Amino acid sequence: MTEFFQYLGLNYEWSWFLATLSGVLLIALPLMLSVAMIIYTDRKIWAAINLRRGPNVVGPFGLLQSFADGLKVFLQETIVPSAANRGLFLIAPILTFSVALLSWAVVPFSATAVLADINVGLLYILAISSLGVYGVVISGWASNSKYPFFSAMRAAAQMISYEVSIGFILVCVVLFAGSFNLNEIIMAQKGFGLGVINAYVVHPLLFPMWVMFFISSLAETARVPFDLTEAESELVAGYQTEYSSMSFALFWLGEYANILLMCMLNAILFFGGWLPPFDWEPLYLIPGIVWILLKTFIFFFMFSWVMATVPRYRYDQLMRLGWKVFLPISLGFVVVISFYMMVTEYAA
Amino acid sequence: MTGAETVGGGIGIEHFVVVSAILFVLGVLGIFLNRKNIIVILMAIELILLSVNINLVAFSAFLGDLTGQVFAMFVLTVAAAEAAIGLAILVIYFRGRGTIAVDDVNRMKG
Amino acid sequence: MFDPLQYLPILIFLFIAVGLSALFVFLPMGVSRLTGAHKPDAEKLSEYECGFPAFEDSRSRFDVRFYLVAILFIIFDLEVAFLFPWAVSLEQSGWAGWIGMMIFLAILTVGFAYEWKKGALEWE
Amino acid sequence: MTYLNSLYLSAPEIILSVSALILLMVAAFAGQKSARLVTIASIAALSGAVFFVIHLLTNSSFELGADIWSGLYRMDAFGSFAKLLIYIATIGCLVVTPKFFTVSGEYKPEYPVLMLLAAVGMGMMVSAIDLITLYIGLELSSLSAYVLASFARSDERSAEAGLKYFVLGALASGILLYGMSLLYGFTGSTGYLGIRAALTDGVSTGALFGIVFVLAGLAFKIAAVPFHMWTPDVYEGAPTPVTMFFATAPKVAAIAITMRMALDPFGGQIIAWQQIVIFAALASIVVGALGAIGQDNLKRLLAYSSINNVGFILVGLAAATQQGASAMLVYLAIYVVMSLGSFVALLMLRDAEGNQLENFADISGLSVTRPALAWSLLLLMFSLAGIPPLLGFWGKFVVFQAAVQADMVLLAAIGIAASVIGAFYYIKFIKVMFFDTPVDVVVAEPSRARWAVLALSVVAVSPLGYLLMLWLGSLTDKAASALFFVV
Amino acid sequence: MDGFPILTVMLAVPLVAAIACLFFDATSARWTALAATLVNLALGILLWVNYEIGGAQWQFTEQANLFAGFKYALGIDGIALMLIVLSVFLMPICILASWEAIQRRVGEYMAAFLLMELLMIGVFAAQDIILFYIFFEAGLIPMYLIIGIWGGDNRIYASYKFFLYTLLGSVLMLIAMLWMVNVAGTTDIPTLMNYDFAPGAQTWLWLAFFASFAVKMPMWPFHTWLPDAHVQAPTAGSVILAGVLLKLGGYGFIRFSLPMFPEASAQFVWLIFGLSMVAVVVTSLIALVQHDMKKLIAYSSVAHMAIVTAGLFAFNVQGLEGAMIMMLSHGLVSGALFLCVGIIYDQLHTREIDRYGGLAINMPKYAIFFLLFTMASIGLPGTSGFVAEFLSLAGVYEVSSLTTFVLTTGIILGAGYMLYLYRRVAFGVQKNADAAAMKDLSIREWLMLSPIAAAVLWMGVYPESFLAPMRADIAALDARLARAAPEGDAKLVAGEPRKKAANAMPDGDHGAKDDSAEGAH
Repeated sequence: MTEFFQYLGLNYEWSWFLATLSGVLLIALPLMLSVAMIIYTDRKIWAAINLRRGPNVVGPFGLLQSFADGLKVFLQETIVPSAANRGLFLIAPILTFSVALLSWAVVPFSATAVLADINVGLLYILAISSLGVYGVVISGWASNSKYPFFSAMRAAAQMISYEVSIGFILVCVVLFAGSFNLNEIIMAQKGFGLGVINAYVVHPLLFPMWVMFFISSLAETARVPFDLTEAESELVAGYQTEYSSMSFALFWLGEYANILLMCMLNAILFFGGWLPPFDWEPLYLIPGIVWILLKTFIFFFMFSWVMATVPRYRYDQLMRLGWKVFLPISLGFVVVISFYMMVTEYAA
Repeated sequence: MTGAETVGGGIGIEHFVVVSAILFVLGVLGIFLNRKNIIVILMAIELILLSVNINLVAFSAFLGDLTGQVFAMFVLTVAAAEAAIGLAILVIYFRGRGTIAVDDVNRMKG
Repeated sequence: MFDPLQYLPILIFLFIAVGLSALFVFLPMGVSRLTGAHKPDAEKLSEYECGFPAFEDSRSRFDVRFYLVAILFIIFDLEVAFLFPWAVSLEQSGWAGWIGMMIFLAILTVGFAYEWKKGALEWE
Repeated sequence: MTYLNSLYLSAPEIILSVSALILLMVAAFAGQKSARLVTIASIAALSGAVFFVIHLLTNSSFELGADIWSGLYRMDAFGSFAKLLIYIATIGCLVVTPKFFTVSGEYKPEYPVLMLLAAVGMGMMVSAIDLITLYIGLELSSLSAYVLASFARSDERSAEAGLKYFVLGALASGILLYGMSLLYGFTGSTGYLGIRAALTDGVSTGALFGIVFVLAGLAFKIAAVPFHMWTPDVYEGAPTPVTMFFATAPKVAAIAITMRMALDPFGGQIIAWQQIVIFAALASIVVGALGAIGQDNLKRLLAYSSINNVGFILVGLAAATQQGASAMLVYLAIYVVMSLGSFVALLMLRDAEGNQLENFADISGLSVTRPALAWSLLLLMFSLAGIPPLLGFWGKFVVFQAAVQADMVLLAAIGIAASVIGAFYYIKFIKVMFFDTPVDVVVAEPSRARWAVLALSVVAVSPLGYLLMLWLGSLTDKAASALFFVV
Repeated sequence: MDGFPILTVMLAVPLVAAIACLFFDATSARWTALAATLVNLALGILLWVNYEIGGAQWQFTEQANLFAGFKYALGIDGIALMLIVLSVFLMPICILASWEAIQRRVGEYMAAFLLMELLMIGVFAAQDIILFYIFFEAGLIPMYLIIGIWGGDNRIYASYKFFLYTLLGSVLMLIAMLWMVNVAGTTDIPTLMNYDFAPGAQTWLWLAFFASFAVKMPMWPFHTWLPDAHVQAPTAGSVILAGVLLKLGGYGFIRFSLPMFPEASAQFVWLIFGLSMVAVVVTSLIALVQHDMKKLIAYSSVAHMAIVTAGLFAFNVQGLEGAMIMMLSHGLVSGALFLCVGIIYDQLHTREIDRYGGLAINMPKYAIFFLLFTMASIGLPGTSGFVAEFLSLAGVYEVSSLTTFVLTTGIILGAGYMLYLYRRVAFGVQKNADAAAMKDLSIREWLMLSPIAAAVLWMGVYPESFLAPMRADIAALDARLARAAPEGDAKLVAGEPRKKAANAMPDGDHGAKDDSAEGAH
C-alpha cells in the first residue's frame, strides 16, 4: 500500500505513514463492524439451538439489531457512581477495548496482509492479551461496589489460570514451528499432515493440545461454560454492573473482539491460518483472507454452540480444570513433544 | 562501547541509563521515604528490579551481547519469586497485626 | 533481526486504539449532557446492591486463594518465559539444552506437586 | 567429558538440591509427622556434601581450581572451604532446632528443606564466577532465609522480622543487581574474568559506580555499617535457631562472595574499593560495639556483636593481600564456631513453660543455678571479646597481623582499640551470670544434641582449639591462594 | 635437669589442679590447690637451685614450633627466675589466706587462682612474643572473676575498670608486637631484644608498649583502677595483684621497652621520671588521708612502683638492680601487708582504720609482723625495702638529682603514712570493744606470714642471693642501653680507691652510693 501512496506523489515516509494508518483503520473499523455482526450471529445461533428465533425485528432478519443497541447505549447517560474512583472507572473500558484492538496488529490475514509482521508475533499476542486482565480488575476495583469487585477477582484469577496452560500449549506449537512469527507458523503447517493437510491439528501429539487450547480459549474469554465473571444469578452483571452507556458497550466490544481473536488464533496455530485446508494447488486460488475468515467463523460457531449447549461450571470446577488438569497435561506434553522433536528433527 | 552507536532515532545508551537511574532512585526513595503502606515498599522493590532490567536489556542491545537479556530473564524470575514470598510474609504479618502501615512495624526497637 | 521499525505500526495502532476508545467513552458523556439525558441523582449514583443500602466496605477482604492463584501464576508464567526462547533454539542447544530444561521442569514439577499436595490448588 | 566433569565437581550442590527436592516431596506427602525423618535425612545429605567437599579439598588436582559449566562456576579451594563452613554450620543449626519448635508444635518438615535450599544457594554463591550464577545463588539462599525468618507463624515478632529482613534484603539485592547491571554494561561481561580484564585496563565512571553499588549491596548482606540496621531487629525477631543460622552460614557465604568479588573481578582496582572497605570495617567495629552496650535482649546483643565481628573480618579484606584473605577465613571459621556455641547456649535458656528466655534479667546468677551453661557462655563470651588464650583471640590476631603486614597500622590500631569497647558488653554478659544474684528461672536442658553442639564449640574455642589451628591455617592458606591464583 | 621440661611442668601442675578444682567440693578443692601450689613451690626452688649463675643467658629453654610462625618457646634468665620464684612463693600463701575467708564457690575460686599462677609463670617464662602476649592478657579472665565474684560491695565497678583499663593498654601493645614481628621477621624474644628498630618507629612502638605496661604497673595517672581493684578484691586477690601482677608491668619494661627500644626509652626518660615524681608525691599524699587500710596500701603500691619505673629508666646497673629488688621486695611486703589487713578483716569484716586500735595489746604477735612489714615498706635498713630503695635511688641519682630529691621526699611521706597507719591500728587505746576482743594469729596465719618475714629479712640482709642470678642479665641490658643512655647531671667523678680496703667495690658504685645515701637520709 505504501507504493500506492508513493504513486500519488508523496515521499516514502509519508506514504509509509499513510499506508500504516489506513492499515490500522482497515483492521479496526471492519473489526468493530464484525463484532457488531458477530454479536448478532451469536444470538442467532444460540436462539436457533434453543429453537427460538433470536433478534428479528430491527432490519431484515434483525440484522441491524446490534446497531440499534449501539445507538441506544450511545445516547444513554453515562453514570459514574459517586463512590467510584472516577478516573480509573473511565480508564477501565478504554483500556479493555484498546488492548482488544491492539492484539490484531500482528494477525496475518494473508501472506502479506499483516500490519506488523514482527518476529515474535505470538509472544506479542500473549503479552497484549494478558493486559486485558487489567481492564477487568480496574473496573471491578474502581466501581467500589461488591459485585463488580468479586467479579473482577474471579475474572482475574480465571484468566491468569488458563493463561498458564495456554503458554505451555503455545510452546508446543512453537516447538513444531520453530518460530514465533505467525506467518512462519502458518507456513510451517503447509502440507504438514501426510503432505496434504495444511494443519497442525492432525498430528496425534498436537490434537489434544488443540482441544485444550480451544477450551482454554473459552475460559480465557470468559465464555460459557466459564462465564463465572458475569454469572448473572450470582454477580448481577459482573464487573460491568456499574457501567452504562458506551463505557458498558466498550466492554462488550472488547470481549467479542477477544473472542474473535481467540477463534483466529485457533485457526492460525492449529488449522493452517490463511492456508487452504489441503495443499492442493487450485485451492490457493481462493485468497488467504477468505480461508482464515472462514476458519475463524467455524470456530466462532463452535463457541456459540458450546454456549448454547453446555451448562456453566462451578468456580471451583473451573479452577480445578485449569490447574489440576490442563496445567499438568500441557506441561507433560511440552516434555513429550520436545523429546519427540529432538529425536525426529533437531538431534537427528 | 560508544554512545554514538544508536538505534531508532538518536536514542543513545545514555538515555536508557538515565531512565533506569531515575527509576532506581525512585525505587530506593520509595522504600525510605514511604511512611504509609508496606505494599508500596514491595512495589518500590519491583521498580528497582525494573530499572535493573532496563539497564541489562539496553546494555545487551548496545553491546550486541545476549548475556544481558539472559540475565534479565533470571532477574524477572527471581523478582517474581521474591514478590511471592514478600506477599506471603506480608499476609502472615497482617494476620498477626491487622495492619500493614509502615509506621506500625515497630515491635522491636533499639 | 531486531528492527524497531517493525513495531512502529503497533505504536500508531496504539494511539489510534486509545483515541478511538476514549472517544467512545467521552463522546456519549458530552452528547448526553447536550441532549439533557445527563440527570444524575443520589440514588442513581449509589452503588448497586440487592435492595439494601450497602452496609460494609465493598473492598472488603477477599479470599486468600485469589492471591495464591496470582502468585502461582507469576511463577508459572515466568517458567513459560523460559520455555519460549528454549523452544525456538532447541535445534542449536541440542541434547544439553533439552536435558537442562527437563531438569528445570522436573524442579518445577516438584514445586507443583508440593502445591497440589498442600492444597494450594483446592478451591473449596 | 567436560559436562560430566562439571557434574562431578558440583556434586555437593547436586546432592543437596536433589535431596531437598526429594525431601520436599516427602514433606508434602507424609505431612507434619515426617519432620523428624526429614531433619535426619537433611543432616545426612549435608554430611554427604561435607564429605565430598573435603574430598575435593584434599584432592590436589583441584588445588588451583577448575572452571566448570562454561565459566559460570569455579570449583576451587576457596569455594570449598567456604562451603565446608556453610554446610557444617547448617548441620549445627539443624541439629539443635527441632526442640525449639516442638514446644510450640510448629516444627514442620519444610524447615530442614528450606535450610537445605539455603545451603545450596550459599554453595552456589561462593563458587560462582559469573554475576548471573552469583545472583541466582544469592537469591536462592535469601529467599529461603526470608521464609525461615518468619517461620514461627504464631509469633508476631517473627513475622515482623521476616518482613524487615525481606524488605531490606530485597533492597540490598536490588542495589547489588543495579551495580551488576552497570558492571555488565561498562565492562561488557558478566564473568569475573571478563570484568577483571576490563577493569584492569582502567575503570570508567560507570564501572566505578557499579563497583560501589555491588559493594554496598554486599555490605547489606554481611550487615556491615552503614547497612547494618536490619540486623538487630531480624536477629531478635526471628526464631532463635533461625537467628543462629543467620549468624553463621549466610554470614560466611556473604563474606566469602564479598572477598571473591573484591579480590577477583575488582582485584585489578583495589584502589577503587579499599577506602570503602576500611571505612566499613572501622564503622562496623565501632557501631557494633557501641550499639550493643545499651541492649537488654541477648539476641540483639549478639546481633550487634555480629556487626562488630564483621568489622574485624573486613579489616582483613582492607589489607587486600593473600594473607589478609587467609586471616579472614580463619576468623570466619572461628566466628562460626563461637556463634554456634553462643546461640545454642541461648537456645538452652528456657523457663519451666518452655518459653525462650532472652533478657539479661533471666540469666542473672546463672553460674550458680546452671554452672555448666554459665561456664560455657563465659568461655564463648571471652572468646568473642578476643581475650587470649581463647580462640577468638587468634581470629583477631591473624586479621590484625595481616593489616599490619599490609602497612595499615593505623587501621589496625583504631580497630583493636575499638575492640575494647566491644569487650565491655561481653563482660557485662559474664557479670550478669557470675556476679549478680541468682534468679533461677532457667530449667535444665534435656537435649543431648544441644549439649553436644555446645560442648564441641566450647572445646573448640578453649585453648585446645589451637591444636586445630595448624590444620585450619594450612587450609585457609590454600583457600586464599586459590583466590589470588588469577593474579 | 637436662631435658626435663621443668617450666612446662610448672605450667601443667596448676592447670591440671585448676580443672580438677572446678569439679571438687570445697574441702578437696582447698587441699588440691594447696598441694598444687606447694608442688610448684618445690619446683620453683628446684629451678632456682639448678639455675646456673653465670651460665647461658637463657636456661631451661624449651621450644616447639606450632603454626603460622607461632612457637611454644619457654626459657628464663635470672630476672624471670626471680619473678617466677616470687610467684610460686606467694601462691601457697594466697591459698592459705583464702582458706577460711572464702566460703562461697570455693572450687571455682581455687581454679581461678591456680590459673593465675599458670599465667604468671607463663608470662615470665615465655620466649615467644605472641605467647607472652597470650599469657599476659589471659590473666584478665581469672582476675576479673576473682574481683567480680568474691570481691566487696563495689566489686562490679572495680572489675569493669580493671578489665577495660588493662585490655585497652594491652591491645595497643599487640599492634606494636605485630608490627615488630613483621619487621623483624621473628617472634623470638631474645632475638628481638637485640634487634635494632629504626629510631622513628621505636618512638611509637615504645608508646604502645608503654600504654600496656603503664596501666599494668600502674603508673600515675593510669593507676586509678588499682585502688578500686585492691579494695574490692578478696585478700588473696589483693596479694596476688600486688605481689605479682603489678610486676608484669615492670617486667614488661625490662624485657621489652628497654632492650628493644633503647633510643625511644632514652627519649622518654623525662616522661617516666616526671610521672614517677608525680606518682610518688601525689599518691603518698593521697595515702595519708585514707580511711581504708587496703586503699592505703594500694596507694603505697603505686608509689613504690613509681620508684621501680624511675629505677628502670636510670639506664644504669644500680637503677636496674634496684628496680628488680624493689619489685621482689614490694611483692613480698605489700603482699604481706594485705595479708595483715586480711587477717583482721576476717575477724571484724571492716577495713576502716578507725574501727581498730591498740591491737598490739591483744594481738602482740600480729603487731610484730605488722611492724616488720611496715618497716620494710618504709625501707628500714635490714629489710628488703632498704636495699631496693637505696639501689634505685642511687641509680636515678646518676641521671637526675632533682628526680632523686622528689622520690626521696616521697619515701619520707611513705614513712609518714605507714607509721601513721600502724599507730592508729596497733597502738593507742583500745577504743573498740570488738577490735579489742580479736584473737591473735592462728597457726595458719603464722604459716602465711613467717615465710614472708623470713624472706624480707633475708633480702634485706643478704641481697646478693637475689642479685646474683640477675647480675649477668642486668649487665647485658646495661650494655645494650649504653649507647642511648642519657647524660646524667650528677657529674660523678671517680675518686681514688682507698688503699687496702677490705671489701673493695667498683669505683662508680662507691661514689654513687655515698652520694645517694646522703640524699636518702
